[in-house]
Amino acid sequence: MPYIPHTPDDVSAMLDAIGAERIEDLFDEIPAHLKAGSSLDALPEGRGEMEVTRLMAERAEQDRYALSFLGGGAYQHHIPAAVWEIATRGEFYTAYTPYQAEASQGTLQVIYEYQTLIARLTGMDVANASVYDGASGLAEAVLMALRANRKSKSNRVLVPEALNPRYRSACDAIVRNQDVALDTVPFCGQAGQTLTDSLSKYEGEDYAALVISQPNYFGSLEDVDALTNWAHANGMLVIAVVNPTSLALLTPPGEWGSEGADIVVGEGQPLGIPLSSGGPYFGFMACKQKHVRQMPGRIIGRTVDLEGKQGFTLTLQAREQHIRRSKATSNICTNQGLAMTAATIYMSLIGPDGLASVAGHCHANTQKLADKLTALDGVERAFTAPTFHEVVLFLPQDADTVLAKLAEKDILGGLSLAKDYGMQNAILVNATEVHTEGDLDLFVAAMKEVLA
Amino acid sequence: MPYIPHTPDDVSAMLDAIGAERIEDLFDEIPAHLKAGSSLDALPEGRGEMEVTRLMAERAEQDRYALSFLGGGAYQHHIPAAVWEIATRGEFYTAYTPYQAEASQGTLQVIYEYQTLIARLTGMDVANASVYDGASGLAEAVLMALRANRKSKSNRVLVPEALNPRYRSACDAIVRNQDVALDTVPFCGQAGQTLTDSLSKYEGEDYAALVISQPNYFGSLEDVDALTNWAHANGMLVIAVVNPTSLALLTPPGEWGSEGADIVVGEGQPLGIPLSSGGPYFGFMACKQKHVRQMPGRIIGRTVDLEGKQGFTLTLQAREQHIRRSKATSNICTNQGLAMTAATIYMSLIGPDGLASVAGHCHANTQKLADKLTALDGVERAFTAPTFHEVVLFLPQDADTVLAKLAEKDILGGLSLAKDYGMQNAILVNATEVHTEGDLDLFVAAMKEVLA
Amino acid sequence: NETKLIFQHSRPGRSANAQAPKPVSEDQLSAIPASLRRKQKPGLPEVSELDVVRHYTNLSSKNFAIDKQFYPLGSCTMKYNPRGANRAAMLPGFLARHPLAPASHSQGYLACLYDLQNFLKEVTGMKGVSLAPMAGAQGEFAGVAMIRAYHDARNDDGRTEILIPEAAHGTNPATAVMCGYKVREVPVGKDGDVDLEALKQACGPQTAGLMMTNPSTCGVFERQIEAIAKTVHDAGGLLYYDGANLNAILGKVRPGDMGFDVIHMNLHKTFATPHGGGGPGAGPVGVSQRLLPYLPTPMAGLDEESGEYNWIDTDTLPTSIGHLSAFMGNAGVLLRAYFYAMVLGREGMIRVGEYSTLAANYLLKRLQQVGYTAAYPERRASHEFILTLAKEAKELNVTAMDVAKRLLDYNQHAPTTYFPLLVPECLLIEPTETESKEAMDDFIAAMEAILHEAKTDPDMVKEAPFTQPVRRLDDVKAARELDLTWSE
Amino acid sequence: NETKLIFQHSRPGRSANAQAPKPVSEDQLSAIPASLRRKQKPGLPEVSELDVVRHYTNLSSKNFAIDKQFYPLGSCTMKYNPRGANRAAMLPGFLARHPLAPASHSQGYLACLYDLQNFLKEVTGMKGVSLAPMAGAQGEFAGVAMIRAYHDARNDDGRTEILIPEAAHGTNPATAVMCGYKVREVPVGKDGDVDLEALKQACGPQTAGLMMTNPSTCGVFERQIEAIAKTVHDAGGLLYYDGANLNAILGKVRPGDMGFDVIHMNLHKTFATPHGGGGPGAGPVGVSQRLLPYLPTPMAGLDEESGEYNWIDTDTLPTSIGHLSAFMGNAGVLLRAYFYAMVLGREGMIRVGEYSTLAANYLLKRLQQVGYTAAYPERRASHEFILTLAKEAKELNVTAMDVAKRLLDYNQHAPTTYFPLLVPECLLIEPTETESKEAMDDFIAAMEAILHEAKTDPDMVKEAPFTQPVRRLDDVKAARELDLTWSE
Repeated sequence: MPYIPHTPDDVSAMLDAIGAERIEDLFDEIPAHLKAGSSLDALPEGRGEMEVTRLMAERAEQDRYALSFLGGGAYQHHIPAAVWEIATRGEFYTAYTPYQAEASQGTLQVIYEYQTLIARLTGMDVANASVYDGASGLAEAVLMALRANRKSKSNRVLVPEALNPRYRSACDAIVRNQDVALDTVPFCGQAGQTLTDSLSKYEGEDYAALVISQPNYFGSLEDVDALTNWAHANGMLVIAVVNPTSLALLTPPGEWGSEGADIVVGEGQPLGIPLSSGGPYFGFMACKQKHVRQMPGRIIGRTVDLEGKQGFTLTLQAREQHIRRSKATSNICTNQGLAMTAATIYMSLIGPDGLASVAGHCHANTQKLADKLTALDGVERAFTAPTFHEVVLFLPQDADTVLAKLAEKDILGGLSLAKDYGMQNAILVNATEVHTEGDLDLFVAAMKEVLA
Repeated sequence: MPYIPHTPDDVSAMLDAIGAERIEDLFDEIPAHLKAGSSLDALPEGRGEMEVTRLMAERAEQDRYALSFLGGGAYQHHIPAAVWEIATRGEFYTAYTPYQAEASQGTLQVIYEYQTLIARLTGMDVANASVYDGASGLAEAVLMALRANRKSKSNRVLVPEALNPRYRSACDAIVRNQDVALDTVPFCGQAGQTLTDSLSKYEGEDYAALVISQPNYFGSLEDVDALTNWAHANGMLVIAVVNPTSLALLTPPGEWGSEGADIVVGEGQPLGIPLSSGGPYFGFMACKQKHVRQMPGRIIGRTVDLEGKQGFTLTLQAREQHIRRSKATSNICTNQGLAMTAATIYMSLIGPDGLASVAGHCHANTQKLADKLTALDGVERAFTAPTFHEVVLFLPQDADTVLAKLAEKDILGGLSLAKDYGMQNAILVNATEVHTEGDLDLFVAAMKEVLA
Repeated sequence: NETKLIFQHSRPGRSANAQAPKPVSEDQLSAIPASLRRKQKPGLPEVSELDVVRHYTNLSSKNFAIDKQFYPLGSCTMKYNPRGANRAAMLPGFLARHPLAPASHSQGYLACLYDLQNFLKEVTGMKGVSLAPMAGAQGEFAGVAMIRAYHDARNDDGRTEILIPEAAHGTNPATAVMCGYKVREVPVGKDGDVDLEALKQACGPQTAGLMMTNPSTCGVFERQIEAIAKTVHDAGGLLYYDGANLNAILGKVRPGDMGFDVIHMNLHKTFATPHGGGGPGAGPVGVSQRLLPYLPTPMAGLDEESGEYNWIDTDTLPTSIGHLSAFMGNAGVLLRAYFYAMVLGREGMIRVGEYSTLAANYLLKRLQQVGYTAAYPERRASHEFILTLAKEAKELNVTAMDVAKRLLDYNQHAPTTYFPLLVPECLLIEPTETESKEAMDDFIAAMEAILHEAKTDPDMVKEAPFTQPVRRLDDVKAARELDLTWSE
Repeated sequence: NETKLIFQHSRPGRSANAQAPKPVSEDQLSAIPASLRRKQKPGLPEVSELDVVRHYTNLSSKNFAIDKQFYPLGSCTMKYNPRGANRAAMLPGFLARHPLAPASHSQGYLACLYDLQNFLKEVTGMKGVSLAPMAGAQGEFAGVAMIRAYHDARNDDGRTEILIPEAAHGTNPATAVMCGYKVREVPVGKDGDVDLEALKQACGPQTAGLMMTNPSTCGVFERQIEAIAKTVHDAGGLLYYDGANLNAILGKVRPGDMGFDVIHMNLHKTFATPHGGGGPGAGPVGVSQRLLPYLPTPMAGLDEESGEYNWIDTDTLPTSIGHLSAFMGNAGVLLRAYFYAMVLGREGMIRVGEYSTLAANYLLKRLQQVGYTAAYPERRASHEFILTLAKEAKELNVTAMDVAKRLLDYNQHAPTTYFPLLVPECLLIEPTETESKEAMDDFIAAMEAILHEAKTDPDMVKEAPFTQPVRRLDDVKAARELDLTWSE
């Protein structure tokens, strides 16, 4: 019996102790006609680890490495070997939420360090122990802003059109159940940015918050100072959505405008988490100290034990569902502990200069790639705004068709903007520190062939 | 500086403490003209983990999985994931020889368990903590037999021709430096076995030991009882060379003949160690209690601490080079600790029934493969003796040529016996529990094509 | 031994510099306006690779974990997490796949998802499954959002309430509120079953649905489940099954057959994926026929004709409640669950419920024998059960929390404490099917010893633990003098 | 807490049966004669997968390790073992390669070996390198066997002796004997250098060679190395370099330039491959021109024309001393060393000698300042150094072993004790270049505290350790009442 240790003798001894004859007797409180509704024939016969591993290895092989320039919210980065060799140690991998603090100081201290790292990276006061991912994190931030903005009575939030459309849609799917509306601020078609001009029409209206994405979905860098100041001047909180790698180079949200953003969320995947088909990643979430009691999710505090020794513990639990139930800040319980642990190790290994260097290479490589591609006939940059490590290009042909042809050559040449923005000929491309000059040239050569 | 933590401030502080101005000053005892004999220009510039990993991944990919039926002393087996996930935990991976017993009880208990497992598998009294591999282990066993056989004054040992030729050659390369001679007992060309008949001419001669390989290089099973009794009757010790997987099915050396073998060695690779181009593997070594003081290598004993609590420690160190120096039983120091740790975990996971099942599938699959191949025109079994999980087949064509053609189809179809035995048309093939019916059929189809 | 924080190892200029590429020149960053550039380095620690490896290796040793201890945390199903599942999910081909890679480059991954969807449908008796939710609570959210979408689609808009038994997990009421519902609690009787009369009175045209766990958090199977289902359905509400306790009945009885309309499963419980110190989990949802149109996307589909797998997304299922994350859920967790399901197979699934129930009933009986009080002594245990220490608290002044802390000194993880809230001084204990009788007997021996201590040397229990990295922590100080990030 | 043996978890019929295939029928085994079949099952434990994972995870926590502690074990070079090297060597393509796969299916692996051979040639200044030896001691064996082969080839058969300084590692004399030589020890002077006069007297027509380590095991550089080389060479002997201490001089001075004819390297020391609780190591050998014909096989070769790599084996190098193992050495260790060499590169190699020497000299100076006695106070430390506690042993009755054991209580691994034998009550201390100044300062603080304890509370030191899984063990009982395998 895979993973079940009991021998026939064990079973007899246990049944004897219970005073039952057969295991089946233990289910005698279940109405008989409900039982055995199926013999589970849709399931295959059990197989050993060897066979299942071989099957899965064959399937993994099917999806094997193609040369990829896909970004759109998940990015290829070098992951130091130490990150997952340590994160998958049984002590981290097979522990649960640190309910018994004395027997969980390892996990608790990791989270406290993680909170500190995220707060420092974002320039904020405090951070929680992670939420599911960047997109659902945005939904939590929107709901949090509604609670935190005491001046506003609105259930509306302003969201830029240039926000990652997958964030927009997941956020909407979550918050609309509480009748929260997300109103869209269009982007400037020339710059690929969200201009304060386009916000003027919302002046005087009651919105709880403005969402600012830096960079935005197009890779463009927004004028975050102006946007932040505008929002604050109009009684809104600012929710920043940021790429954590970029923060090694860019102004952290805590320093945006004159007062800084109020809530920061983002996708943690670039911090040491493999692409892995989209998960498990983790969403990070930080805020100003004054909003901490509105923040959802686990929060770890440093305290002392009864001998005065430093220790770490779950705190502010009165916000959480297991204590507050229907009055909780969120229903979140299990979050993304292991991914967050890996990210903590990653951030410690990469360090401030290392992260800046990674971000620098991402930026420089993407610039180089864009330069090489736009040297091809008919390929040009779609927007004028400066970019971080992603850029939109116009092709002389239908984007979906071109991408499909590139995929046949095992090159994943970017994401089409056709469906999300109606830009039929536009692709979003990304390069990071993992791409060599040779990789870029392979892409360009393939593109040239496809366009020819 | 990769893996070096010192900042310029650290270096200054350390030099100040030393009272030196520059690091170079610390080398002032080295004659100046000896220094800087080279600027090491043959070495490339250092690269990051990302780049080196990519290069090595590309090289690993070059040698990627071909369908293999190679054996000859190293065998494909399923390795449970738990084996290496635990063996590479830092506590095992980055500890050294347990010189400080109190701080090394983990490693020490693992070795004590390993010794017990090997002793039980081989049917012997005691085992050491491993030697380098099976072949060098045989050399150690030969030298040990010379010491242990007090009745013999000979420096000669009888070795079967059907012993793995790589064992023979490595053993010879080692022991010939002490003027030890290995005399060859031929095998029966029809049976593929070492017959006691062919031993009769050595009766009355002084040999320290007879080596018996079960199975032998051809996969044939020897009549170990008869051989053992013959050796003992003629004043020789018996050195058994065995495949550990086979011992789940076959009579353990400790029960061979009426007294059992005296020394047992073998290659531990089948017990959870990846093929990995030949290493690191480990040699296991066991013997009768009375010979334990002649056994080389580390040995762990169970004892008590000063509070009477069970503990484990290096023992019988008076045999070893770090104490006995030129009078030691061997120069062995570092052995194959990590591989032995992995094997201990493997043996615990697989259990007695599991190992029997693995051995059974190996045998059955090889039988099946031989049946399928010998159904092809001109392919036939070379020998009549029963086999374990390897078998010699005669082909209707030159073996090296056929194998090269199969390799072009990414099938490694066995080992040629041309060079080692002058059998130009013979191949040695192996199948294990990892081979599916489909794998066997692929091989047979390819062979059919090549022979056509 | 107090472990420094990683920041306390930091020295300016130190780095693990095999890990980062060489710096780029300022020139290469000239396209980024100076006004958007960070003025100061982010305060990440500056440490060597050895510093990091040693620090986190040592920190890890300050955790209890399934790989080290018996961990009978009730309602959390801390069963063995197969190492083979980890290896399979970490295969380079799976790790390198971008979530937005085209279907042509995703057939292997999609095949695993498609199979897993079908397995989960079969074991739960539901008509459709989506793997998208990233945790149990998100699965609950998806479930209630589907209930809402169902009523909305029928323009049945007076349904503003979700009914929840008082023993429910806190996520249930919190989820209902996140979906815009009011919560009405339903009392539970002394035998652990729902008060059916009270339920009948609570039901009405305002009832959107009922959320419940079965076996309940009282550790017993809800015997009136059919009557409950009928009551709620008759009132026009739907039934939500919280799969936290699915382990107890896997292969024995299926939520779909009990009448539930929508369920979530916790793969990190029932399907043995790791708990990771607090996640990631995965919370797939299954639905009955009438909720099929609302399943969250994306899901894996199969074109029977071409034999190719594809994504079912909002363009093909526009009635879906949509995406709940940027991509498609916790893929790596799903792969681990798929591995587990494949190893167990049909017979293995059936054994899960049987042996987890056997273990719990054995443990309960033996703990009663050594002197503990069961909260529901007349009932069968499911895969877990509740002890109440009300008597000990009153007579010996030793609480459930004291016993929990003392267990740590015996190298046993504590059970869940003080949940469900309706049982005073309770311990909720779940051994799972993967723990040997010997491991349970060690726990029983520890519990027996602690009860003896409580009577003869209560301070030993009340001041425990003594052997852990820290003694009991000052939680009040933690909440009053918030210290959530470190500063020099 | 005493950990049971794995056998004590065993129960008949229990198994980790996701790991084994289903049993075959007796029928399928009928080709094996009954007389050769085992009568009883081998006594492997019958345990569950969780039992195994938990048992060995818990056992691992009873070890000190570089990943957890400062580990200044002299002459063992316990530097950081890069995790990236482990990942690279464990790539599926490398793990799956059969050692006898044809060269057509081995180009990637051969390329790594070929490069590594060249790197090692360059850093040691030798003319050829073979990677075949599986450990330092096997490298020594190969080296002395080559010396023997050289003399044999010249029919110079009166050379029966190997000279060895008395401070040498025990492997040196043991190796000489394994190669059929007699050993003559050469005394070492008070300054740690070889007694050159004694060496001159010892040399003669019977001299096959001299084995020495430089820097020596006294932790100092042998300043007369050129005179020594001349003396031995003039007598017709060859010079063997024991590479145990190569870390000290990597990039600063090369054995080949010092006049050595043959050397071995310990990749598990100098090239940061893991020590693994006692191996595997790897002991490549390098030789001068005249020993090239005798290198052990196989080696990696390159056909310049085709660009293809190949194996150099005894068929192409028939004068070789041959194979020392069944296949081609500890491949996985070689791959890890290759990774390390590639990351360090040229500049990194030079830094190894510099910073390991800096660390040792710093540590020595500071330990002298806190009151310890250097064995060679007038000398520079190399990458390691010796303290002598002769004074403390005499005056306080506290020995080097006592200090070593007490260090464990301070969470510091002990240095090497009582080696080399010629220094009384010695501690041989090697910090390596990968330990931070803070880690060394913690060690210094512990050593200072222990010296204070030795003076004020000597029993605290003499009875140490107190904090480890066991107290001091009864080694006499272990050797007298041999208990080497467990029985019920």
